[in-house]
Amino acid sequence: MTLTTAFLTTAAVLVVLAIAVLYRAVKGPTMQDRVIAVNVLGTNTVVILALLAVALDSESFLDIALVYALLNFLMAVAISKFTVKRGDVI
Amino acid sequence: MNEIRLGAIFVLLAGGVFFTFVSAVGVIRLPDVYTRAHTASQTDTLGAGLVVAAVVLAYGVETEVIKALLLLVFIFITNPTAAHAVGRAAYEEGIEPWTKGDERR
Amino acid sequence: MSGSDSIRPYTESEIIMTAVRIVAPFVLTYGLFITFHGADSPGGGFQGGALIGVVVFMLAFAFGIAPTREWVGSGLMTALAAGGVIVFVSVGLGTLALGGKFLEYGLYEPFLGPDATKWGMEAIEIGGVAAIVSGVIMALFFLTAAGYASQGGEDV
Amino acid sequence: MSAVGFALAGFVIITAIATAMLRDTLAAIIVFAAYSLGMALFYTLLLAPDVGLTEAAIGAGVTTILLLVTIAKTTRPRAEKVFTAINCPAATLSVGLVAVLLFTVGSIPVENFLGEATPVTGAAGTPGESVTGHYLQSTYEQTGVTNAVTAVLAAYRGFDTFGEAVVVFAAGVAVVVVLHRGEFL
Repeated sequence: MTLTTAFLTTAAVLVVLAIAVLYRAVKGPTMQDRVIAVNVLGTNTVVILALLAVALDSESFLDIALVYALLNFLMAVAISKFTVKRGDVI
Repeated sequence: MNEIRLGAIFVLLAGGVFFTFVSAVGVIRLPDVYTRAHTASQTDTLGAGLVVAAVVLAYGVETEVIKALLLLVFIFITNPTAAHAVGRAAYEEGIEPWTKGDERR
Repeated sequence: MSGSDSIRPYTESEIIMTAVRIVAPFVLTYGLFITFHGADSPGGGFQGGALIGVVVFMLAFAFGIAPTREWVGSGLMTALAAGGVIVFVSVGLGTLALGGKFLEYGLYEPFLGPDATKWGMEAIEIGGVAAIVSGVIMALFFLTAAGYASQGGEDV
Repeated sequence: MSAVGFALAGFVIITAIATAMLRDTLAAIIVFAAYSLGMALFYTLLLAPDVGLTEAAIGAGVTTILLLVTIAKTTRPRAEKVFTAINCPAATLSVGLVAVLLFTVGSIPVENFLGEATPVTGAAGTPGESVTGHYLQSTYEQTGVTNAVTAVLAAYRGFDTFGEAVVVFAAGVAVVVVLHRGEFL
């Protein structure tokens, strides 16, 4: 098993796990459940991008991964500041 | 690439996949928002950190390793903060924590 | 900290503010990096400008939208958006004035040296597209957050 | 098509259907963010990192937050049910459209979805071969930049980019006018 195969296999497993977490994003009874699920999905995406950067030998994927890691945080903070009761963002 | 480094990469990848799997199971199976936020912040951060550490090792001493290291640092800063924000929002909204005997939500 | 009966304003969390203080300067630097390095790696004016706009979103969500709007200022956003269009147009019209076609960068070689095409592209990517996109994204966010004003610019 | 590609295609399709079906607007926005995560990964996997970066910056960051601020200022419809009822004619139409589109892209070599030998664009035998080959070969000597995408956007198709930039500016001005604001507040 070469290193490239190992990284690609890990990426495939992480995508399957992401699909599983999607269940919580769609079903989640409260908004916070959905935000948590999307946050986990975002972390998985970042990790998959980093893995593909090594496996496909293109360092530019790391740029995208870095952008994603930062925007994922923004998304979670923004949605959690949207309070459902008042329907407002402070 | 020497044998020790290759072995370390495989171990880190296996550990990362294991912890990410645990966090996915937790997010799907745990009963309420707070427990899910807990698994999302801790287990998922650890899993992602281990896999990115494997990526850092695979790059070795190239210049690209700086981006991978930054990724590691920012995952460790942003992920728990996001979970904190979500948990706080759930508390502000008045969602009761799950206790033993309650129905699963 | 109970208060489940009454709706209180969302008080600021020290943890989020600290994290944003750490992360925001880095996002700004990274947006500038993507903008300036767009010629040799993925990215360019559009993506970099969007990231620079996102910095303001981050600050707004951590420190409140109204203070951030006052801190950024209406003038900066107008200057970025309108100034970007002006830079783009003047780079394009400059080649027309030199007797060429619109955006024919090669005509700048007497002034900028043999790399004139590269410098011309950098000018419209950095001074044009990135400025327009970042200014408009900030403006859209603050405008939407401020909401509809009935007449004469007053809040409803 | 590799395992990663298939799994990702499934992910994108599930999120797209869920976004269309969810009744709660906020939930749909959150799932749409997940959709854009998958889409950015997809573009990156197809070796289009510029598009992937755009999708990451705009789709995940800006769109989600602008939509969020918009529903904060308007209303958020509430409902007891999680999913909307399926509109049968519309669903049939969408499925038919997707089927037609799938037939038209039959010329894309799908086995090259992920792999070392994937040509960047315009593989031998495809209609785009001569054009893309020309850009990829002569970009550096003609413009002095190494990223062919930036070269095409800013030099070869500079006038189109000028139009796009002005459209973005016009969108900002239009929002100012629609919201009855006197300035970029």
